[in-house]
Amino acid sequence: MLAQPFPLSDYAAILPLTIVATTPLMILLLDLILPKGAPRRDAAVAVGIAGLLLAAYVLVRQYLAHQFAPAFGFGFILGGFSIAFSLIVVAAAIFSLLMVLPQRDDEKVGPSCALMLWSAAGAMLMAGAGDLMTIFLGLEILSLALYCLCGMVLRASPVRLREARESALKYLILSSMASGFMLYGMALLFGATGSVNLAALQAIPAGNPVFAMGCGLFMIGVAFKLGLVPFHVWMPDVFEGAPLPVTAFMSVVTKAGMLAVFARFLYGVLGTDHQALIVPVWIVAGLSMLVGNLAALSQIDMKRLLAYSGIAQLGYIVAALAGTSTLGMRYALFYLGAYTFMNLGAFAVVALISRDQEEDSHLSAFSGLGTRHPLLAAAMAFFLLSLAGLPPTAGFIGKILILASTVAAGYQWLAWLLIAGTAISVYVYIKIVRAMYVPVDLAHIREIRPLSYAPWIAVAVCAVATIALGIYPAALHDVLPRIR
Amino acid sequence: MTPYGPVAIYLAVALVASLAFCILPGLLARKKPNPVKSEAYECGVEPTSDVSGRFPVRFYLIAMLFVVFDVEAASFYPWAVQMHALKLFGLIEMVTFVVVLAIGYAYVWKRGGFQWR
Amino acid sequence: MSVALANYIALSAVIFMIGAAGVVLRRNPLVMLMAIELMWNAANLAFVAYARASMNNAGHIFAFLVITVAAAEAAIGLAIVVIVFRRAEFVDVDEVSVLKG
Amino acid sequence: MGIEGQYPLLFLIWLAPFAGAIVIWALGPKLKSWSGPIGCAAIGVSFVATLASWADAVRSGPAGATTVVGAHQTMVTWIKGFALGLLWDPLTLVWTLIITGVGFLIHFYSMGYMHGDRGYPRFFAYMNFFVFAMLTLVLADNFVVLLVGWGLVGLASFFLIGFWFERPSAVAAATKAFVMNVVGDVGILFAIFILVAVVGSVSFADAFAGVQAHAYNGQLLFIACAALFVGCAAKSAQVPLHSWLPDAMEGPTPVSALIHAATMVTAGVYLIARCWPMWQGSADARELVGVIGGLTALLGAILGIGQWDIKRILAYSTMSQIGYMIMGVGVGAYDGGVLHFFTHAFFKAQLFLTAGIVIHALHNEQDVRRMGGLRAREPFAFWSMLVATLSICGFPPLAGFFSKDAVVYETLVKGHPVLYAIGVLTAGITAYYMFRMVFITFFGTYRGEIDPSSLGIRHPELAGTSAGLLKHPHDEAAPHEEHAPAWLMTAPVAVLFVGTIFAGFLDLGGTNSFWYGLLQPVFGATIAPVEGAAPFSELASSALVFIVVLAGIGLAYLRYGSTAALRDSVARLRNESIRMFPLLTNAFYFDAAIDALFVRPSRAFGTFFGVVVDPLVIDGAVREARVSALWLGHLFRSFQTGLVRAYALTIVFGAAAFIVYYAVVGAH
Repeated sequence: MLAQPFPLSDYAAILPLTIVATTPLMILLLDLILPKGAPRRDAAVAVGIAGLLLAAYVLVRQYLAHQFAPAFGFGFILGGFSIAFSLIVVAAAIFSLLMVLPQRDDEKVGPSCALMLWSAAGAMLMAGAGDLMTIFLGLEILSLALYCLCGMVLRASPVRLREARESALKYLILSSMASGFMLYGMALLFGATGSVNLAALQAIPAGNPVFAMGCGLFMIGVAFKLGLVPFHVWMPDVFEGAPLPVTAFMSVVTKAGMLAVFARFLYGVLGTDHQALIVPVWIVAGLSMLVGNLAALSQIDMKRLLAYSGIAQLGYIVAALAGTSTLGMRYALFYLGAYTFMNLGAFAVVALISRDQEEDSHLSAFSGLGTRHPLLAAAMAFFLLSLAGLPPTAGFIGKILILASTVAAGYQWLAWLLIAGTAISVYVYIKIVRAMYVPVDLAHIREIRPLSYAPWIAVAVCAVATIALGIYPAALHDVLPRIR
Repeated sequence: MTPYGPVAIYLAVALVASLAFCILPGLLARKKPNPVKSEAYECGVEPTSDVSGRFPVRFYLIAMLFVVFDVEAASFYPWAVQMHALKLFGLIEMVTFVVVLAIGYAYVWKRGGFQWR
Repeated sequence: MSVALANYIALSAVIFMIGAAGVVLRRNPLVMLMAIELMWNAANLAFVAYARASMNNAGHIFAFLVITVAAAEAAIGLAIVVIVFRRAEFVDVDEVSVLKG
Repeated sequence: MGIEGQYPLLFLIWLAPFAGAIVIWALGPKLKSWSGPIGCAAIGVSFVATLASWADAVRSGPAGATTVVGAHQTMVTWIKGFALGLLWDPLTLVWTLIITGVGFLIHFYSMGYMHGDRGYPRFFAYMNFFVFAMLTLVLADNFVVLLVGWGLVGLASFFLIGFWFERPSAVAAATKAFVMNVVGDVGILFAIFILVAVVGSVSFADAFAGVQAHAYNGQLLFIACAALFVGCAAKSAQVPLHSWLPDAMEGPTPVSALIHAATMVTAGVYLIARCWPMWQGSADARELVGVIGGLTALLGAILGIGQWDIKRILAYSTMSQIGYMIMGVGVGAYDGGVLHFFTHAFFKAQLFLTAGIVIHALHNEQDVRRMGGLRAREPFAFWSMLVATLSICGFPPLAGFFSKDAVVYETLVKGHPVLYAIGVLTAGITAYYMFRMVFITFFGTYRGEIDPSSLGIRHPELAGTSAGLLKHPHDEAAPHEEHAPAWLMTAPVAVLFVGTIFAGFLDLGGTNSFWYGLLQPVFGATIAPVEGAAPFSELASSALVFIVVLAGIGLAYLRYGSTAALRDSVARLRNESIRMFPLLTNAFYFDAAIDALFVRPSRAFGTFFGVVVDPLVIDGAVREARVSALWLGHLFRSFQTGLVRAYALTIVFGAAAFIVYYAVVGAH
């Protein structure tokens, strides 16, 4: 006989998560078995992608079957909400793995893939987390794996090595410090309510000082992971230093995971009657829109530039939640999806034009791209226009939706900050577009390297999605309303 | 007696004890210094470097692995306490846990994480 | 005869502050990591104290969880510090500032 | 706006040119000389469909609270609350008629003009695409599709202006036009953002309804209008964004005709006319647009005096005429402005196509100084040019007379005496420089053989546009290749005579004129004539304008047309070109001014506007990105010291701020 405290349905609920979490074990075993070189490298990536696709399939099945239920005593809440975020995480992980492939660095590919999947698993756990414990667990699984990934560069120039390791150290110290704040906040929340369950936190009446302080510290952790000014300081350095696929991965997955936690906390715990407890987040979001874009103005390293632009983009997304309206949640998800495609697409392009050993993400690598790789340049142009929020791209419609919801929620000032931020960002991105297209004397252009196929898939998919969502967003938008 | 009584006593005892162990030898021991005695104990060899040298990186690696496996092992404790209540379910859970640890262990081993050099 | 909850919390708060200060003030990454551990364990103390006050085991379990995670985190931290400062004469985070701007 | 329903013809109008572009682009090499007829056919289909669906445009629906006129078809719900569709009302009708009608003639003409050019198929693909883009712009029922069309027009113009990409000057001109147009696009983008922020919709109807409902508080409406007008100014070459227009002459002449007469530059006029409720809502916006329009009209005319390149003269005349239109719609004389667009399309197309005939006959000579005496040689061109010139000068009873006088007089009626004075003065200057061109080109003796320097042409290759003496690609290819049959080029011009002469009569008869009947349902009471608003009658005004025009013509005659002038024309031209008032030759140093005002500062700090004109950015030399990095950026770079402890400190400070806030909130 088997006396188990939880019904099997609970395990079915976390099936995708389980898949993503166990695939790395297989990758590691294969890594031990297979001979060095290409087979080992490709196998690792292939298995990883296969696992992710399987997880995605299960997620979709769950979504269509509407088997939405709390599992493990509200420890993990399966629902359209968690599924949507999990799918975004899975997609991001797949694209990032595709970028891993061109790196000749076969000794590191296996572990990298494994860690990436574990990290994704952490994010998926956060997406469904129903109590503080699972939130913390997911957050740490996500982060711990990323600390390692940031430093995982081998066979690169000493400078690259130095950068990568430095980024790992900075990320480690700052992030665990932020986790400390969040953890203490959780302790206070637990103290205020006597329970770690978000559902139970809801019961607390407004104006409980311990609860308020708990929220405050919790929000610090949130703001740090989302990279909202002034908790954004870690992002540029870490993004620039980390290997490109990892940067791409971080730019979406950490955000998606923490956004899910934030949204659940916002809608599930604070609701509409604790507005005062959330104002600081709106403020930092507004700051991010401005500071992120302004700082991006003078960047000449693509990864760093995208880090700053990411800060601003997250500001937009958080702004969509202002007023905690269901509409806002929907639009935030929409923009997050759009952001996933356009941002990862841009990263994939950078990966494609990079050299074998180490990526050069300096902007000058883009000058004359239009003549070297017309298709690639066109795709990149679309990603950048989308990030800038120009039609006909997903970014444009996403911004319009966010504007609509913030204004509807009565946060005019956020809308204006968004418009101002966009004004600045247009320059940032258009500059690169022009660099790609304005004819330059071929003397300056580096020789055309054969492009490895894998990132092409990512670029193609992202480009199609970015444009499709821009031209006919209803496709995605009409699915979202079913999210609970 | 205030709630802090025990704490105070504990602190006092700890302080006294530790101080005592520092001071007593100096007081009790008989002192007959000579140059040979006051040399560093190096089996007759002159000291080459100071004792507090830097450890090889290996040391840290082993230390880390030890920390990980050691502390994860601590997770057995709650299961061990409730083993009979959890019955087969708990056993399965624990086995899975061990398997996962084992795979990690195997990986480290195969990659030569434990070789000193 | 037992120590009031508030005192535990006050103590943990103080420890937390000390930890935060340590991260900002110390230059040795190892010490910084220790300071971070301090912050986490301050949280642990709060958890346990609250758990004991409200007779709710969740706090204990949480603390336990935190300890294990902290161990893993310490191991990784140590590893990173080692690879960063492998060839450094002495460890000082201020030396680590290639990435800036 | 518009009666909801299914209107398949609209899609035919809209997509026929697109289909043509695709077909030609795809099969161009195989089609060869057939791509021309196919291109024409595509536009022709579109034009016929336009005529066929005329009734839909003017049909007015049930007279409810608001007058619903024309047709509206919702294409797709973009997302909830954002439906995109096609709008088909008299205003759109007018534009579509010109775009497809005149566009067709220009396509037809191109078959002759581009005959034998290497890029023959490519050319027609671009032209069709251009027409498609413009139709997208005018058929849109919302700002988003409008913006897409707006951008596509810019793109198409980029292709066509840079059509002869082996000329560096052509590429430069194309890039310049594109950059300036991007400024406009972004302006409209922000207008859209503002509208969404205010009325939560992108459709014209909701935006205008918001005006009635006073949804725009404070200066918001003005800001929105101003943002829109940035777009208009860029597209319609209004001061200070006009400098791309003359350079755009680098494109083949039919392109200039298409850009100037039928498409592109009139888009600004369309947008303002389309958004008239918004402008009616904000007096400041009207003031702004009117003044800019007046300035542009005057400036364009003055600059027209100083040009030697026949196409540049026409370019500045366009700039000036568009100024009239903008001024008209700016002061609220919507029907007048639109009418001027309508008539202008005819005579401007005729002017350009005729100029094309002349240039073609002289093997791409564009410098009027090296022409002269062509009256005998090219009689058809002469008469055509003369009539069109009279029309543009507003010589009664030609088309230009009615429209121009309508605009000019309306400025007075709406109470802008200064603009009125500008309008009248500009009319005089227009007459002067246009007839200057006619006299130099067609009278006297042919000066083509004379050594350029004796005509004061210092740098022949730089005369007029740098394209001045460049050989037409197909002449390089085959010098003595016979031209296409002449009627291919003369027939369209002949057709244009009709419009150039008679188009104005549509406005005859005040409120019961055809024109008023057509547009009244759109603009409603705003264009109803007001009695006694002006100190004197329209007739008197017309007489005044007429006198000024005659004066201008007379002056031109004395300087260039009289027997005395013609006798020593060479010496006179030489003098003039040497003594030319430098301000004129340098187009009032506008490019220099833009450089000084925007480019330099933009290196110091990147105001968006400056940035877009920033050469560092334009030449894409990102390796100099450091140089163009902006002080604001530097400011934020300086925060990023790279020291972990500094970062930790920042975070702790942020945390402290949070903690304080939450402590305060928690306290009560």
